Amino acid sequence: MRKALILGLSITLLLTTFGAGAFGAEKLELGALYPISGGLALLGEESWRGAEIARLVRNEAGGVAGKEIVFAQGDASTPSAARSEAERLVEQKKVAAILGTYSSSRCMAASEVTARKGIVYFELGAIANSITTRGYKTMWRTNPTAADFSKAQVGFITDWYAPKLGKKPAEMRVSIAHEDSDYGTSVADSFSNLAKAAGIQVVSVEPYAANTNDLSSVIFRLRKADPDIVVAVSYANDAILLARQAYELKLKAPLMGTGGGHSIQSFADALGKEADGVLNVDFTQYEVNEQFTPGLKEFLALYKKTFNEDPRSGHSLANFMGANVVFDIIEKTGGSLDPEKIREAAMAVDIAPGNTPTGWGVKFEENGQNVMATPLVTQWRDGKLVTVWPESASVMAPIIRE
Amino acid sequence: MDLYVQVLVSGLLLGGVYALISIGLNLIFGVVRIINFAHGEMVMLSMYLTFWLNHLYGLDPYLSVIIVLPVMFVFGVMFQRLVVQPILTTSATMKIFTTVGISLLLQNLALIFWKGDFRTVRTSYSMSSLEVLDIIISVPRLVAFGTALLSIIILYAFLKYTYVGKALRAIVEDHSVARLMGVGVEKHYWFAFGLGTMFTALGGVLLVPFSSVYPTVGVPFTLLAFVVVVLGGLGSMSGTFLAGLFIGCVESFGGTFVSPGLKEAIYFAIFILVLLVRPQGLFGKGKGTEEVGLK
Amino acid sequence: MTKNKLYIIGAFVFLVLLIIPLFYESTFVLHMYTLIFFYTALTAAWNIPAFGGQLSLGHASFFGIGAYTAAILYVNYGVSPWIGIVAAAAAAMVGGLVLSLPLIRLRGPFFTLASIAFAEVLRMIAIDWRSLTNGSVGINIPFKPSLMNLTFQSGMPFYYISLALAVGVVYLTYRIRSSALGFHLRAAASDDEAAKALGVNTTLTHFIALMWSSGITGVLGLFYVFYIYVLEPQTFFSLDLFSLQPALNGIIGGMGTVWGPVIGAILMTPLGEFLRFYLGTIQQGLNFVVYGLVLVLTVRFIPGGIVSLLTPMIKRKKAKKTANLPKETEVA
Amino acid sequence: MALLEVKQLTKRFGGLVAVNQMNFEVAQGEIVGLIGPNGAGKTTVFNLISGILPATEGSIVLNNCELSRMPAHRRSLAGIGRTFQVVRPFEMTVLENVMVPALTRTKNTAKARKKAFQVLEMMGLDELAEAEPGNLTLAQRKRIEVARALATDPKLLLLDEVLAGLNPTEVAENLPLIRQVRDKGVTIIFIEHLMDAMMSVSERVLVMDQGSLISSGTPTEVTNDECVIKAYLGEEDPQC
Repeated sequence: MRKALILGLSITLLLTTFGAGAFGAEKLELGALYPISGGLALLGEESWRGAEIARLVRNEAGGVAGKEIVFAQGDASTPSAARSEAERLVEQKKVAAILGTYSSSRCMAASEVTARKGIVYFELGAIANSITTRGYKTMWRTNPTAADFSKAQVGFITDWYAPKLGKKPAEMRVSIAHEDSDYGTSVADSFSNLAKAAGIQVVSVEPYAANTNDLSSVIFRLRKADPDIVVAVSYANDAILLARQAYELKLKAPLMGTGGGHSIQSFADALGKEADGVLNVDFTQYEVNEQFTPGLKEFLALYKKTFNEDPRSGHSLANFMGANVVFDIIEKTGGSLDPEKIREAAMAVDIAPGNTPTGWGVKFEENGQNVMATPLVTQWRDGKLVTVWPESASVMAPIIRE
Repeated sequence: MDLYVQVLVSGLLLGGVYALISIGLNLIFGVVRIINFAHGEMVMLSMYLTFWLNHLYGLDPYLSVIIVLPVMFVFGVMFQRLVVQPILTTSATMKIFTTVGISLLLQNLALIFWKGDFRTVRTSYSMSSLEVLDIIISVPRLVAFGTALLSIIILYAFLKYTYVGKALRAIVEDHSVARLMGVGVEKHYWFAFGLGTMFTALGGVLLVPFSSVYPTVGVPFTLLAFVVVVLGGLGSMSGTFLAGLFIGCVESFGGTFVSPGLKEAIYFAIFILVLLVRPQGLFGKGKGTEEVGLK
Repeated sequence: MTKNKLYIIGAFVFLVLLIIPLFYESTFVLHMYTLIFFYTALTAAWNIPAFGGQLSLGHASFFGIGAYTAAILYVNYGVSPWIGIVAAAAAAMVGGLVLSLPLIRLRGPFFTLASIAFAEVLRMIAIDWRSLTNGSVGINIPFKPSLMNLTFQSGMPFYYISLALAVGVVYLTYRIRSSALGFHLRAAASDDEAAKALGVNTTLTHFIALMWSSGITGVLGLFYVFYIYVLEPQTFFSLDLFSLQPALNGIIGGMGTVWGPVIGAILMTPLGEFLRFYLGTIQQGLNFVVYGLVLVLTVRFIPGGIVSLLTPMIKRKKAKKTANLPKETEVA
Repeated sequence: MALLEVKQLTKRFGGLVAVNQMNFEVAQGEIVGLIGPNGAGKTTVFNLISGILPATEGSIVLNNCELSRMPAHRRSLAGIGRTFQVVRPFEMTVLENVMVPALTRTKNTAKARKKAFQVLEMMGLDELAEAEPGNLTLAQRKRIEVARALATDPKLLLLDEVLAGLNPTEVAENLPLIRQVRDKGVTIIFIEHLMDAMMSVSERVLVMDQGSLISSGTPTEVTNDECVIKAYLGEEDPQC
């Protein structure tokens, strides 16, 4: 027995040591790091699907620089798992770059690893500002940041909503309700700062835990603060709960979501017609002016073909767009993922808004952030999430429900 | 003033469901003396069952109790026979970890079979509410509260007036005395487990009209139910009911007047404090506590 | 196997571990080892109160307190983490002190529940108290490589640091177990009342054990945050990662023994990682299903942990020694 | 000057009076037997003196030192040693079992080990030092129980049925140990159901019934006491 145990332990240690065999490469292997288990699994997987479709399409068309693209998949179920997985992808799978990640905290942990190893990291979906403000030379992000979300929200409030109410921006009262993980907190902070800078009154900020089963206390606090509009930053479950209880407890102010929680189909399913009129600011969704988003229709068809259902949110589209940008950059370097060559190729990209499936333009700043990506304001109308603002992308005009 | 009444009503309604879920735990914990970390997963399973009955066959959530309760009773009995029975004689640690393992297992089986989507059942009454003197009362929550109250009264009567109920009460109070009195203690385990699971499941069913269903939905309920049971006192049904309402109100008032992000922290802190000062619980008589590790 | 032979094997394994990084450039392998050593130390620290039969599921609280103390001192006040060790240990011990208050009256399952609640309360406070902890956004350790800053370009220094921590903590638990404290803990675990009647202040004994355990866990929190660079409440006060995991390692290896935590950490850490990337990517959640099964089956069939599979050998050896004694007949 | 003075000792569990107004003294060097029918409260008296249970009322004075408010472990340090009716060895070797109490007197494990060996030798258990108590006979385990109590260097030793369950040979072997321990200067109170053994060893006997002390005196005096006989036969007698 004892011998068996010692043997077992030695085998474990040996496996740990040698299990990490090298991988031959005529292919272009990229790490695809998303949370595909744990609490963020749903949208993590949705995000991965977008990148996967981009990969399949590109391979059918001959790959990148003549090489077939292969994804080495990693599961960033928690921030520390993200760190482990980044290590594993780089060291064991020998990937020369990683793309991902949907979740900001996972991206932060994983990209700390790649930055120190001088490996390129492409973020296609996480929005925390800090991802591209750390000054890492190997960090690139194709999607808009939390600050861009806030800009869109503030813009909508000052340009459309305040005039509609017949108020000046300085008379507008805004409350923020946000889930209290890093995602909700940083987005809420960013909005709060921008709103104040625009002269809007932020009358209350209500953080709450996303896994709760009752948000009545948040609603009571919001009722007390009596805002003109409530900006909510939520995951999926709490977005539903907040909207349901806001309706039940007769919160007067309309809700404006920020990102995934409010644009996922289950939100509309859960609320039925009461979802009507809920605003949201998010990545490009599917009910959008097609002039503004060339390639979106094709993406929808591909999605249906590949996964046999309709997309559950716009995350897949954003990752599809981002992955394509990444492949184009790699194409230009001739398949090299050397950080310097990537930098040279990336800084040369210049696409005006309205020319990609998300409608986003592409122009990178020194810090690796795409400054031409802007989120859009959408609104639930008859069970569909339609783009309502800005006008160039909208298919309907926004309404305020009584 | 209105706000205080509104917050109170809201807390009481919430507390009703907490009480129901905790009553199930109290029965199981009291009789079998096991800390079941998979308790929240029983809530989760009953919620999924309700959801699927509605989704596939259009069965109203409230009507689905006819199916969900018996099924979950059988599930509870099976759980006792297959999982708990073999570890009864091991240490508390082993019991805790077996149920932690089961909880992990059930959560992830749910993830595999039903995916991580947030599923909801929408009924005509899902978001309807009454307004009485400016106080808003959510209908599904009121139904949940009323049902909780009613079923706790029924359980109370059952424990008080039937032979099996009396035996269960004797076991909760003191295993060895019950044994001396000729009560077959182990014989009642499966029944207590089934019954406890059934009440927990009823709590789950009542949650469905106003709460999403997803694989980890039960997680917060496990610790919450323990807090309620300990505050209410082991073996005390009325204590558990009051403690459930109390925790509901703590959550509601704490969330509204302190911070929504700290509402759980407040009742956990109260829990630790009560363990410190009055381990037999706020409403408990302190019976049977010695055996399970309270002095 | 004689004691000497065991020492030789131990020394050999240690030497091999010392030179592994010289042959392996792959930092993934180093990372896996670092994690194993790290969890070995963490489990061993968790195991100290377990000598006395106390099952804590709240060690994340000490871990988080230590990590936050050191990180805040370093990031806000420029205090070197090496000095921070003292502060981290002290702060975590204050946490241990608070948790030990209920210990005066609680035993067994109730202590376990109180410990979970304690860690949860701390997690929520860390989220809420933004001026101190920066809330959920957390604290980043700036990348300024130097020994004083406990920040390194390569993974190798942390490999040795974590190896030293593992060896040090395991040795410490070995010393504790064979000291008066260890005897009294084991006596209290086995029969609290009998121990008291023999003059053992069991409350004080449990308290001292918790102090050692919380202090060490706090220091480990410090090293972990400088290893992983990012500090945020969901991870550092995580029930799964730092409360359940060490307990799980300890139980699967053998709770309340010196070598149980070592075996548990060596087996479970790679298992968790391998399962995640082999099964987790095939089917969401499958890895946790296997993990849950391993847990349930181990508890069911090897309740004493893997270490208990070894003890029959030792017992048989000892039995041989006593076999030649006249055996008295039992009547009871 | 009495070594132990017990005054008005009372223990109530809810409505039940387990020990009622007990008064007695034990002199230095005595061997005192404590007898009574089942449920008389004998073990409760031991629990009260050793501090396992808190007394509801009354005082317990050992060597002019008031014990009744002290926790159990301090009473042990003050000089009270006891055994339990149901043997409760710790899950460790015999030697380690005896080292536990020795280590409450010294922190030095080497010294404690030496001390434990001495006690084991005295109890004739030295050859079983490395054995696990679980594998031993009841007689041996009972001796471990005594050895553990002795390793605390008690002034007063409370022995709770150390002979129960042993066969006649074992009783004969264990009996002299009691005197031997006393000769080392340890005062002893012991509970025993084996009347012959009890009477042959004890110098004085206390008799309890339903929580009260109903008689005390030399073995012969007690056996002739009518109250005692009736108590054992279960008859009520208002005079007793």
